[in-house]
Amino acid sequence: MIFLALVAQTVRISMPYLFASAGGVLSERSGLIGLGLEGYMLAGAFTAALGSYYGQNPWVGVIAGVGGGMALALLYALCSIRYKADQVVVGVAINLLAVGATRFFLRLVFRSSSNSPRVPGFSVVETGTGFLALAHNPLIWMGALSIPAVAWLLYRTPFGLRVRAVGEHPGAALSVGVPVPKVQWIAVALSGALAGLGGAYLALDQHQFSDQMTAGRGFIALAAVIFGRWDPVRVGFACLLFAAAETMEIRLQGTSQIPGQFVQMIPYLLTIVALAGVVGRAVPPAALGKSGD
Amino acid sequence: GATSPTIDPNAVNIGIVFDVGGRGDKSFNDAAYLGAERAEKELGVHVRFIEPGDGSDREAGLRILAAEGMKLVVGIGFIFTDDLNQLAREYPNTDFAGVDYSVATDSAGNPIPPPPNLAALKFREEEGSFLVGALAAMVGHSKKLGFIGGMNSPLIQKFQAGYAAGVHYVCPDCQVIAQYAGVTPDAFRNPGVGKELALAQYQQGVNVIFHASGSTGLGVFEAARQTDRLAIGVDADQYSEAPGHVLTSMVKGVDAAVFDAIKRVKDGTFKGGIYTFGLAQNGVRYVYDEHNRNLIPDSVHARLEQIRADIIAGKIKVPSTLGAAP
Amino acid sequence: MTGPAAGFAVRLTGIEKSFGPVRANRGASLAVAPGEIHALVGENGAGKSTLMRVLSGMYAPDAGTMEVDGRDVTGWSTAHAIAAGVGMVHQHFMLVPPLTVAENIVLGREITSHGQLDRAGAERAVAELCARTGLVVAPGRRVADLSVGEAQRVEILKTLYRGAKLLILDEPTAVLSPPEVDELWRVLARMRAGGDTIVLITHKLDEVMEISDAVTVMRHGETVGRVATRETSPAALARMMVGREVALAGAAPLPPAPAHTATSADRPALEVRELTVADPRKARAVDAVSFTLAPGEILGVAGVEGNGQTELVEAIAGLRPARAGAVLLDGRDVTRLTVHERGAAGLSHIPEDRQRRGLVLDYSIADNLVLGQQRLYTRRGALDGARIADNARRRIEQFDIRPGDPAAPARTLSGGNQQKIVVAREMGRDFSVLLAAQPTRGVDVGAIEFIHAQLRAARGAGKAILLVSADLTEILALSDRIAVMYGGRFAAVLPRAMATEEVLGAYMTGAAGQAA
Amino acid sequence: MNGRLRAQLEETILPPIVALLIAALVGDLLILVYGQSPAAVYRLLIQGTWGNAYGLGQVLYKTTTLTFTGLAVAIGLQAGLFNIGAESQLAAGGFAAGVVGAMLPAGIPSVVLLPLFIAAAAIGGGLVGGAAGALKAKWGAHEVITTIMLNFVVLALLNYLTVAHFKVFDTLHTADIRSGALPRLSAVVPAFHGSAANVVLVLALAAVAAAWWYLYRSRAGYELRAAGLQPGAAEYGGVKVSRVWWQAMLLSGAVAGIGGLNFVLGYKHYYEDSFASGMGFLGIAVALVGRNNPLGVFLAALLFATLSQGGLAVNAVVPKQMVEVLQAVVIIAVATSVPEVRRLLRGARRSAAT
Ligand SMILES: Nc1ncnc2c1ncn2[C@@H]1O[C@H](COP(=O)(O)OP(=O)(O)OP(=O)(O)O)[C@@H](O)[C@H]1O
Ligand SMILES: Nc1ncnc2c1ncn2[C@@H]1O[C@H](COP(=O)(O)OP(=O)(O)OP(=O)(O)O)[C@@H](O)[C@H]1O
Ligand SMILES: [Mg+2]
Ligand SMILES: [Mg+2]
Repeated sequence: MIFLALVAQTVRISMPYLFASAGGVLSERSGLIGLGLEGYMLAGAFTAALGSYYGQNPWVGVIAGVGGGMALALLYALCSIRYKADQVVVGVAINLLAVGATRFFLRLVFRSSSNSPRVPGFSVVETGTGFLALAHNPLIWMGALSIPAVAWLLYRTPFGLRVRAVGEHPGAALSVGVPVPKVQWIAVALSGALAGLGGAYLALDQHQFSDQMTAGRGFIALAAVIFGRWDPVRVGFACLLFAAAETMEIRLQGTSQIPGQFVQMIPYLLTIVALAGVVGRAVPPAALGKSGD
Repeated sequence: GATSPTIDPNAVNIGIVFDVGGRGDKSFNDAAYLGAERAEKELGVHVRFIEPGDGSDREAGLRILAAEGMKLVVGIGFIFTDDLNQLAREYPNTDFAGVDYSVATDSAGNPIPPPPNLAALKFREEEGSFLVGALAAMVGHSKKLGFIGGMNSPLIQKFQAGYAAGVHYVCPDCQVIAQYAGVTPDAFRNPGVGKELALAQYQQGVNVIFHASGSTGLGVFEAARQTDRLAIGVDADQYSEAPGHVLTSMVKGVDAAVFDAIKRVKDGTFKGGIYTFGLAQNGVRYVYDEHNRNLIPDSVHARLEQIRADIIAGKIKVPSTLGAAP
Repeated sequence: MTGPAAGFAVRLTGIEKSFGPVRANRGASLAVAPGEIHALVGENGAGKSTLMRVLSGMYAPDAGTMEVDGRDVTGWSTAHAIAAGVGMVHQHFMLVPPLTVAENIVLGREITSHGQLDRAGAERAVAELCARTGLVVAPGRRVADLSVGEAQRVEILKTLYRGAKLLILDEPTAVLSPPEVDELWRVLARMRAGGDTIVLITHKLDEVMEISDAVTVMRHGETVGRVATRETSPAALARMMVGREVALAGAAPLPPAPAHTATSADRPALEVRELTVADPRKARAVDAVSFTLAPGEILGVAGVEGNGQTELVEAIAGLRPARAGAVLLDGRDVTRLTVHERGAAGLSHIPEDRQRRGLVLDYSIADNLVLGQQRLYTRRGALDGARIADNARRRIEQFDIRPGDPAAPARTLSGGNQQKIVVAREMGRDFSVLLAAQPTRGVDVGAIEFIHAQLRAARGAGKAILLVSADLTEILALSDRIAVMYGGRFAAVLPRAMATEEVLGAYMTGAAGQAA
Repeated sequence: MNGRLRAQLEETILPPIVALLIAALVGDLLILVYGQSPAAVYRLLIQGTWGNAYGLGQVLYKTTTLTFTGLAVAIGLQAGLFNIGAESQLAAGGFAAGVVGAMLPAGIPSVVLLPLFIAAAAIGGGLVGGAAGALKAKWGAHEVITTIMLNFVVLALLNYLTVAHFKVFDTLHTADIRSGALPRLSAVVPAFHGSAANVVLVLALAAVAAAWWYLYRSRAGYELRAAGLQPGAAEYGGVKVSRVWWQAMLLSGAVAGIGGLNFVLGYKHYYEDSFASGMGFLGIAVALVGRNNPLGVFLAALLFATLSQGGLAVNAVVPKQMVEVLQAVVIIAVATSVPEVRRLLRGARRSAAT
């Protein structure tokens, strides 16, 4: 019973990570740094709440979340692919933009600096371990599938082969007629869509948007991408590992003698230790970050 | 200072600077906003709001308002304490009020009074928390009670201390699971974590959770809905966040206090000093109305009223720090 | 260039192409007859690669017209070029290292079934292609694991897979061993026999004479001439390329070594004992190699790339840890010393990869001219700008580095001039032993002549030189003794007099594989 | 030569102007969406910042912190390391200075104590940055992840230390610093009265000069930049790249840490939990817009400080969120227009030449 509840909690916590890092893998394998995942997710959360509010239907929210994440990702693509701006700079800016813009429109649309009104979501009432509620949330299924889907896309489709080639050696891809920018545009747009779904999950699970509700989850997702060495399956496990550490943190905090602050460090310390001891030197896609001049 | 197009020199102008979270947080800041809004309507005053960003913006916000010639400048949150103190000395002709202003003490432990033009509006959150703690223990049908705080800080620990004392008063062998969402101000706006903390507590057999965590608490209500359990709101009556699942709310009369301060300024009766709002002043209270009456048996309500009277009479000592709680 | 248009497979006229301020092609022309092997030669930076990239659709020309098979194709894309049967093998390989051979070959023209990649199908198709053309590589291997020769085969297979009838090869032989070069010539000859057309860029004029039917010479972005191969000579071509007489490598015999028997007897300048080096995949890249090098001696190390030469040189330089063995400089054990300490002890090093190792491309010429010696140009923690500028002025003049602006970033220089910076720096310092790895790779004849003269002069001044080169002509022209590296060991160490291309080639491929 | 100088000048000056124009345009749109007059809002923004001494003082105060965090990020980037941890390094530096200050008796002159405070802040921030650097140098742990994770860990630790050990009753700050606190700028220029600007600004300017000298004139800087641009070449040049990594992170953290003095020693005279909130992340933006050049960092810090203070000034008319959007737009516009304007300029020059 307890164990099942822990698993259910881990699965729930892992959702935004899975969505966003699946997107991160795609973007980074095509050579574009996924620094903006946090921003895509936040934008997706906001538009999802907006869509669900006006559509009075969570599915409208899901579609709007995809749109919101993708819109920001396309801006990133425009700057870094079309205009060859420094990816790190634009990525940082995308995150600031997402925070500012969601707040601005939150004020404009809902006259609040912190929350949207309650919007329709997918949740059901359940008093057991939480599995029933999981199974009834279609976004959970989509999140669980996002990693296998990206793995399939990368390793089993012509598009995936092109993504991998473009991220390693764009010149080589170009020389055989692969439209490099187009491949990158698509990969980035998909990454925005996936991260947007992660945001939609957060907003619809809470039945509302609140200011900066992603709270750094996009960065954790990026950490998972690096941790999993850009391989979708390993990245998926990294997400689950982070989520499990957070579950442990939640269960230990307040029930043990250790000050809460130290318990709250666990997931982060674990990441550092694992990174230093287990993963070692990670070799990114060779052309990662090099779309500029 | 700069003059803004919204200043009307003939009106009574009031300035308010919000805490982190700003307007629309459905608790603390909104309560202040409510009081100000009422004052605009009923007293015809003009109110201007500023939502500050980083640390130095708090003082800057107060200063911009003071320099613009506001009659009264209000800072919402204990974090404004030093800034208010400073400005009240610099602008002796402007009135100031600080919600949750924390009064310093001298080496002998006596409170140092604030400047004469500064009203410290303090609330005995621990008293209200004590009551909702007792209520939670009486209707919880479980030896485990939950508390979820936002950022770990002395103010929030005050809620926790009162709550735990209330629980233990009616149920000495009950256990309070107290958790915090984080260690930075972001912990007041992370409903995702609030929900997971609450779900974990409910799953461990907790039936009632009291939150003092700003927007993070919205996640707690969401968890209460999803698992069909109870949660207790904070600062304002949060019934509408999860109808049927809000046992009660520990209401802080921030709106009344702010309204009152504005009214005194308008009437010319404003005086500085320490104003403490406890159960006795009805400055903190628990909600008991048509929405939640069915959740609280009459006997429980009667006992609660008794405890309330005992606290007011001084028969029950309510701790305001964690060290004092068992 | 006045022949009938219909008679040419390729006709480029008045091609202009600039990169920022650099005009790489200024009205360049090229006419190639169908079914011929056409050589394109010229100094570094003459614009050969650029012209061919324009032809293959990678760059759009700023001006000029392009015709292929009589059709106007000005400014087409790589996709169009490929569709029309134009394929290019680039100077720097255009392969994706982590992908397999088959994946690299089908990239952009994938074989699918039900929308999915058909891996087995792709490998089958590649295997068939290998069998048909005689260019054999295992389709399932990762390109990162291939030798340079194999990688080149993959490059050619890539173009053939796309049905190339016009094959452009940019310096294909720079990194190949003689047997591999012979194999390449056979493949090209077979293609020519089958009616295909080939354009070949090379700096090796003997190759031009051996394989081509016609030659186009470029200089400073312009075409200076087109001649039939049988009507010209290497000397004539070299003259056209640089506009003056050139001493070709191997033309001047090496003078006898200055009194080197006397000094080498008591103390070698460099001694390597049982040196073993691990490569990143934990294999033994260098396997217990021992040799000595006397002052005033050049020891040439020949070998196909990837047989441990890189690791050997870097271990001696201190850039890689030795797993076992010792390195002695002038009798002093330096095995545990840092790169900097070895430099101070008299070791100088021209690295094989100037773009990655030898230069900080974004630093100015002046700053690059002190790289590795920055401590000598420091006063109380600060760099001594005046002395650095002075050093730059002298080196730029002495080695004729162009452009001569010390503040210009190294990145903006042509490959040959970048190499001159490295050579100027390493030969301008105080040293007793020089490690010269591929000192003239991809460098044009004029610059080769210059660098070779420098090496000879250093030898004459009693310096010891370890010369690692994939270019046998160079090895044969400069070395007193020649070692052949194969599989991490010295397969043979021969005196110059006993070494011929045939003998060395046999050792290089392991055919005469007796460990020394 | 002269032409190249002119070209360089054009390429440096034009892109930021284009970027600011783009940002202003976006700002107009947002203001109009909010139903206000752009001209009035911009007037208010300028008035509230450069238009009066108090506003200018506030701008200078914010510039000071941002200069330090911006320099910290820039030093890391010059060594090829992306330090996302300036936030917690700043906090740790401030904390160290605050705790040291709280323990000092009254009456010791500032001149004596300043080096002590600088050292404490530098050690506080340097420990955090150096930890990330060491993790990278020793085990190859990617600094982007470790600095993000260390942010969480260090802020939690500081929160624990403050709440459990060092706080003054009922607050989230440490006890007042009784000696060594630095004067406000209003002590010299009375017009600055009330603004938080203080003498640490001078320290920031000194740091800009020192960083410039270090990066572009010292041997250590030559080696650090080489390691950042091309690690292989640096190694070849006798530089121990892994040592440069941890040293650069140590230095980066120390610089961020010293930034903590602006709040702790110059403004409030105590350490307050979460005073650093947001300043580290904005430091990334400052470094990037300043293109990692110390002088550029200072100018970018001025720009972002102006926007930040301006946001407060226009808060009554439009939400301050508008300014947050503008900050992001400025970064994007600068990042995008630099390469693009340069390309356009070169194209124009070439067609003029032929
Ligand atoms: N992508 C590029 N960007 C900028 N300049 C370039 C680029 N490609 C080539 N150039 C410049 O154009 C000129 C011609 O270069 P190109 O590579 O065509 O010469 P090349 O004849 O192939 O020389 P090499 O014999 O060294 O291969 C050189 O000055 C080179 O620096
Ligand atoms: N930003 C730039 N500005 C000017 N020239 C550049 C720039 N980037 C690259 N180049 C030049 O482009 C060339 C790349 O072309 P290519 O690959 O044909 O090399 P190359 O000139 O032939 O040199 P090598 O003979 O050493 O291979 C480099 O040699 C370099 O001089
Ligand atoms: Mg070339
Ligand atoms: Mg070349």
